[in-house]
Amino acid sequence: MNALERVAATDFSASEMMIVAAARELAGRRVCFVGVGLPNIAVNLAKLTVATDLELVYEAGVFGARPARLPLSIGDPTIVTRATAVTSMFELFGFYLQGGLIDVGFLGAAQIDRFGNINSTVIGDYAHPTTRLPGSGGACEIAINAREVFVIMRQSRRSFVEHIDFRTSPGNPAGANGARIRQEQGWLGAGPSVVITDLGVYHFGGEGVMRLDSLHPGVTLEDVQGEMAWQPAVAERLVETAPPTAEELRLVRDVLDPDGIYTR
Amino acid sequence: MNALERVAATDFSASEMMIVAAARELAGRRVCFVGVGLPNIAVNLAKLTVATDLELVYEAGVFGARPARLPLSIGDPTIVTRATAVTSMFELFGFYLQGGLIDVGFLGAAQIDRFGNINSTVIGDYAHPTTRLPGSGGACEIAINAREVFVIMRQSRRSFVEHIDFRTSPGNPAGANGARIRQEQGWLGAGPSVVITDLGVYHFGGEGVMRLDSLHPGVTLEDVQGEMAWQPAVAERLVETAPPTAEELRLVRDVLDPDGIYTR
Amino acid sequence: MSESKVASMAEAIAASVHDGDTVAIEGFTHLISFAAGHEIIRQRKRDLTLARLTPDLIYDQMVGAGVARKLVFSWLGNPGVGGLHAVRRVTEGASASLELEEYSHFGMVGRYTAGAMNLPFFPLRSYFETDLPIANPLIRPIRSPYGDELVYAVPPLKPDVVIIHAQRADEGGNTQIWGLLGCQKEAAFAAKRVIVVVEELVGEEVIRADPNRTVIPGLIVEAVVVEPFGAHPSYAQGHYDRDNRFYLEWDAISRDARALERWLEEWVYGVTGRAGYRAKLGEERLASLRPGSAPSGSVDYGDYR
Amino acid sequence: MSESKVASMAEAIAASVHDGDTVAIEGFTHLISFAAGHEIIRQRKRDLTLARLTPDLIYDQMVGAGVARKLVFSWLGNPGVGGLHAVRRVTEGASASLELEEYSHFGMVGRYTAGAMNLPFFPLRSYFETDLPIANPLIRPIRSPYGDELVYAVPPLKPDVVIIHAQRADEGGNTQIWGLLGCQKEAAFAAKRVIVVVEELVGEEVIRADPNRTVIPGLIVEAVVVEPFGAHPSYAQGHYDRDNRFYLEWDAISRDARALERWLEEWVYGVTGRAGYRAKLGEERLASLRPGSAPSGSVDYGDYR
Repeated sequence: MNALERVAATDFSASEMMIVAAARELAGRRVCFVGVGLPNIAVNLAKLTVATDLELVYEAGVFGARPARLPLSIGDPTIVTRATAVTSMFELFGFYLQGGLIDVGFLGAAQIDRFGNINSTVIGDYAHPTTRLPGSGGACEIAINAREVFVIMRQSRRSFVEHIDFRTSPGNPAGANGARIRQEQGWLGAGPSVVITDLGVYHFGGEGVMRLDSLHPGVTLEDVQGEMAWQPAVAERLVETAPPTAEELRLVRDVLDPDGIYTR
Repeated sequence: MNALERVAATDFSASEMMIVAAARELAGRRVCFVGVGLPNIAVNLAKLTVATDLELVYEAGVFGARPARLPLSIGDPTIVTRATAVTSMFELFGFYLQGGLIDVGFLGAAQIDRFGNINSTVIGDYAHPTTRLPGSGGACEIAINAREVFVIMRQSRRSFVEHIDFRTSPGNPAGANGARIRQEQGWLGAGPSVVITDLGVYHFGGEGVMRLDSLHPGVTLEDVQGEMAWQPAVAERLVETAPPTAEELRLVRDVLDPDGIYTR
Repeated sequence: MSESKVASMAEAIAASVHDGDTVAIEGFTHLISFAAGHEIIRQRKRDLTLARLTPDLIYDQMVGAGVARKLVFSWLGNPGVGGLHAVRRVTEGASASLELEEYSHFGMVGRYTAGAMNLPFFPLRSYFETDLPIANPLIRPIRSPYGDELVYAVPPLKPDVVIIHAQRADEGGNTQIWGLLGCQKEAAFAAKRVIVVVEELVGEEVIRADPNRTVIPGLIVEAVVVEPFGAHPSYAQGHYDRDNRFYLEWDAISRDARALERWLEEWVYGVTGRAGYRAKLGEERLASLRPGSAPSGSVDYGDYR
Repeated sequence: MSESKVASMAEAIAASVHDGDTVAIEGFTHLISFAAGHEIIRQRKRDLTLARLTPDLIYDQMVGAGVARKLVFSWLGNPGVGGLHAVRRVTEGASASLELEEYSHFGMVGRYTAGAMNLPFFPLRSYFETDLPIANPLIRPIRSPYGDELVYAVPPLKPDVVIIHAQRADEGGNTQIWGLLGCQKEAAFAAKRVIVVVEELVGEEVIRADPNRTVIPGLIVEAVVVEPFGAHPSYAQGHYDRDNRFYLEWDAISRDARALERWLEEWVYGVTGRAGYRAKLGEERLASLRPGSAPSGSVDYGDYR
């Protein structure tokens, strides 16, 4: 039985575990820059559980969204109707994000390295790539200007790599060189601080290196090592992620994604 | 009898002549940045006579104003209600003015020199002035970014001076040095191109120097020379400004300024 | 507001879009003028540089139809679905033939803003420690004159033509939008020529009743085209929903160059303008996209006499 | 929108404004919070740096009352009437004691914008060939990284406190404005603390019915103060007109330091908050400023379920 099969043997899916783990990381955070898909569900779950005062900001220009259905895209009309404020992207990126009002930004990634540097641009050579990915969108400014960044992605040897093919968004700027860079460039943010995958949860140590802090139920350290291209730093006390509670699963399944679009 | 007394002997006031002369200069212009007071009446007179397609832009953030009464200030609520567009000052100054959409800006001045350099900041030393004037407001960016600038002011030895005490807005950037400056700094505008006073009308020659082109009815060249601190360049064919027509006076008196606030 | 700027789409595109132009059909998810994109394809324009934050299905269709030489963009995809396969076919591998000029979202917004404001550059806190300035040497560092801090600059973008879809405009081109505003205003002010496509042509008095709602003044508008459902399959807030079925269908169509060609034949070359497209979609499909009502309420500007 | 931010003016000013702070009461002609200015005078705040594009009567009153150490501004005057005499008394001649930091309108707008956007500077095409960069060395030239063109930069302005008057807000501070917008939004986002003063407190559902009308989100608001006629003698679009009689009267009052002192005694120190000021003005005077009606009309956002 491989890792994913073992996870499948639990009564929740790997996606559900990712969402629940991501939601819990939002405890105490106030303003979140929301991407659609897994982050959207994670953020809304947090708002119903660990972070009831959380304010949602969508890069399309919406603050205080109150969607009446699960948004189909990041610019769905349902996030506009009955929102608190709708504004231009100039203002959203300039005043909210670069202005320092965003506590947490969520990013996905095609490739990530141990420092949290992210590639969402190309696989292969930039001029003649084997796969042309979407590119930055707002990712590079989210990584720099959100107070911290949560990365949510599935883990594999193809995605957790030694060297990413293109640096779309900068990694965790900790350590001596990082401190210099941050001051010279006036960075507000701490960069990626959490990485949540289908296998576990990572945080970043003082030197800005990803550290495995918890394994999802049914996942072993060997499973994790098998799905990444470097030897990970591991917490002294590696723990098992608490499985989703019945209430968390009810909210995800009945309230947030009743059609199972993102969670099956 | 001095100049102003002679003008008073006509059946229109010096202010009315200034307004009518300014309105006529607007023939063929399309978009005008409006100041309140004399410019406001001049612009509205032009719209009723020589420039019926003229669009009015107010620095307070209004495009296509349709005031139901004479505005008391540049930000009067009557210029907002039933306007075409109301916008932020960022957009008004950035997109409309600096973006190059304004054909004519109107400026007043406390002091002007022969090159059209304007002072509206201080009389005397900047740090310890004898008179503290309002300062630039939008004047310095209007002078630089409007395609051309009309100056409207009363003329005297104190206002038409050899050297202004402070350069709030740059003059006509003609001549070789001006061409270099304009290119290096990417100026859109031609700077002050017309000066309309209570005594006559000036335009600027190829070297960027003010040239007297017409004298208002009842005004002599000696009168003009008596009210300025330098010997003016005079047009080869100095003409008399055509007096206000009955229709122009009717519009000013009955329609645009029925209470005579600006024109008596 | 003397003369009317109302024109047919065919007239507006023929008059304003020329081979080799830089064209931006803007709108973030919301109000994307598919109607204008299809007319550009029909008129077989060539060598266009297509600018847009998010080259959506419309640019995938235009690239597939061969109108484009180059894309200027920040995010390339079928939002919520996947990739743009016609674009991928000409950007991947050794034979990549479409030129790309790539920024981030805020970089593109900054470029339009600099264009609108006649600034030689726009500064932003982005791109630090990334490969984007290497991939695109037009992204350049600049030092602050206060305290020597470093930021990045992007150059102004001044498209030849910007095409905006909106809920309503008057004959003079004074245009009102509600819902997501994207960067339509900045793009329009940056453009040499602006075409506005609207769901509804309204009287000047409707616009003048709510001047704060006006996003684009007629002053900068070349032509007003009336084209209900002109943003389909994207949406118009309050008028219709995104037709997600088509976004999903496009994924399959665009993966196959010949299926794409057949689709263009059927839905673009083969219809008589947008009216033909609407008729082909059918009343029932269009009606299914209509939302319920959620009125804004009215505010009072006051009558000052 | 969990907790209410509603506070009395006395509470809001006491909590947010401290001696030595940089304070901006913004609003271009429209929506100037005289109510907040008077409360600052009443609480005898000292050594304030007062920032504002157009130091209007309110800053003349505050300077006359001795709260200010410095002005940061672009146009100094009583709009449509003449000079600000209290300000002139401390800025003219050998004994000029009020510090001045002077820009142009667009320069001030650019400063707030840089403050709101966390930029180290804002570039603009202004100040060329003028004495302003000499008078104020914080106005500095900067070269474009494209083609070496020269523009000017202004530094960010991040006031400690920005006070905005508005037509309406909800308890959470979500604020809507119509009519002239000035640079209130940019100033508010640039501020460390924002106080919003409103004509009317409305339910969250009123704000949410028209989200494009929201200018300031509650996210950045410290306190909401309900103070009808709080912008008098300036105006609130749709609510009341400018009370021009007072602008004319102020010219005479402010020319004489003792008359100004008597006026402050009577209208600021001598009244119990804004309610006392309104009562003293009288119903008839207030009623005479009410405009007729000019409704905006309603648009439909659509209900998407």
